[in-house]
Amino acid sequence: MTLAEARVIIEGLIFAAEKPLSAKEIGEIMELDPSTVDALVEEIRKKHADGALTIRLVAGGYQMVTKPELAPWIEQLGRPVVHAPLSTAATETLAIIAYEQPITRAEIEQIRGVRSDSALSNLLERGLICEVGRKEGPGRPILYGVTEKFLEHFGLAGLDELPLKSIGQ
Amino acid sequence: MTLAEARVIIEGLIFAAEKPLSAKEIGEIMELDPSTVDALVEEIRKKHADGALTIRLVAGGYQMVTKPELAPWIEQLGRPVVHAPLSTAATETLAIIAYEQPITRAEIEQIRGVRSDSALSNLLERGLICEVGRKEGPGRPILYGVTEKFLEHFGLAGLDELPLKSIGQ
Amino acid sequence: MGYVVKLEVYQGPFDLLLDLIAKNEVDIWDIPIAVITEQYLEYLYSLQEKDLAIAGEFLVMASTLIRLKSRLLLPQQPAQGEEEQEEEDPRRELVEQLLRYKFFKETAQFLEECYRAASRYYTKGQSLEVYNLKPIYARPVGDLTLDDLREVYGHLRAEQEKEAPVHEIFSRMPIQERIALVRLRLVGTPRLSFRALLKDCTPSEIVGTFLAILELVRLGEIRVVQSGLFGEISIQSYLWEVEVNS
Repeated sequence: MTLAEARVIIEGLIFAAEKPLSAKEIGEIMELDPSTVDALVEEIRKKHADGALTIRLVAGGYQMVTKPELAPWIEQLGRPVVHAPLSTAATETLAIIAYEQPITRAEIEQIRGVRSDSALSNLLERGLICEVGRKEGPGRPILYGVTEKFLEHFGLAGLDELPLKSIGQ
Repeated sequence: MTLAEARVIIEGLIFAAEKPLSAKEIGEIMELDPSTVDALVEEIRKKHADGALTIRLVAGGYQMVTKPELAPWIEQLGRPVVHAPLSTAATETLAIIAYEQPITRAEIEQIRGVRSDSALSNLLERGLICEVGRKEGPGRPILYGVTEKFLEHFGLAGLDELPLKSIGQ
Repeated sequence: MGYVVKLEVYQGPFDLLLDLIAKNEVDIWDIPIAVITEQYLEYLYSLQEKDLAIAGEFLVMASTLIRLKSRLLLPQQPAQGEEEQEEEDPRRELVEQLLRYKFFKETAQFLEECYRAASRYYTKGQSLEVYNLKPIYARPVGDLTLDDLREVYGHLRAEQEKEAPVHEIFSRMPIQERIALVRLRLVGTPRLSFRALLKDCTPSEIVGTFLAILELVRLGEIRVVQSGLFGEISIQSYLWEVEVNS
């Protein structure tokens, strides 16, 4: 396989995948080094410079998407909104879970100062958070964590793209 | 809108549409003549000549797909590589079959003291065991044995290379 | 001349307090509790006037603020002669909670911006239908080694030598739990039909329930009555009779 052939295969894989594909996953399929995959993805991006598509890194994987400037046109297709916007309550709850996970409902409510059960069940239903275990102690409350879908929803490559938490700011 | 801009928009629309888009539908969104759309789609195809994607006409509409020669690679995506470790139940069952084969489900359950059907079907699915015959007697139950894949994984030339049973160690 | 009270939607008492602090342009580490408390209560009254329900959390905060205010009004007794002790600022805990919340509130705003940017990227609209094959297992046994297999097998055989195999039929629902369930169902009921007890049960739960009933009979908690051959089996609680008669 030449590098040019590898580039074409990677483009096809990223296009066809139903979820963001990590360099490692692509590397395993193609028996390539993840860093080679990264370099080839960069080349594919360049080849699409004057086209409609690009590849973004989201939830730790590559995903083929239309360029943002085409959004007004794509909207005309009337696609149902896959990721409807979240309520402020739900977004706040997510922000807390993203930083403090694994975390219980009671701990979230302690931080927000208000009950958060409906925000939580909304987030669970949308697959943005999941149960990650039980906390030791009375009642063994459920612990929550964020999912890859969370990253995808906000177009984040990983949790390290979140703002730094400066303690006692 | 220049022709180059129109070409990019058409590419984005075809990529993002939930169904094949006809030249007429594209023309309506963009206020273009369907024949202009057809010509521009042809240009997009050419731009993708050395890439993974192409546009095909299906059910009267344009659809973006990977080129057919990539099919063997794309198929790998539908087969997620699973490194799932075996459950304790499956490990126990596998150990019994390796040493006692050919053996029936009832005999395995006798040794383990618990039902083992889901462990068995898991091992069958992973290709680690297979049916090797039927036991004479009531109900003619299926006999199970380990497969070549099993030997291959453990680097065994044959079953006689299995470590000696040291019972009650 | 009327004026419009702008009713803002606050996520909670912390949110409201932060807004009041921002509007008053005061230092968060030196909150004028009297002023802020007054404005906080005013806001709650304005909600009341509009017949809007006030969430309990807002009321709890109101009482916290009032308590803080009165503590601050009490004259501090300076420790005489001794080296000046740093008095704990009673506002400190509240400020820390507010700052903690503020960080996440701002992160939520950051996330909303991320969402706005991300939602302008569209993924492909159609999934290619053909790739729905079964998973393959690149390493079908995970990290299992040959020695593991031998060990597992050795243990199993050793176990078997020790005792005759016992079938664990009720791994999902131990009989103790079944007993508890039957007891629960009998609370405040003179009798219960066996059939009702088995409704929606899996086969192993049915067996478990049956064993639970036998156990309860043995314990003298219930008696079981059947009107005739194949008739409805009725489970009657002695405990209930005791309750009623006492």
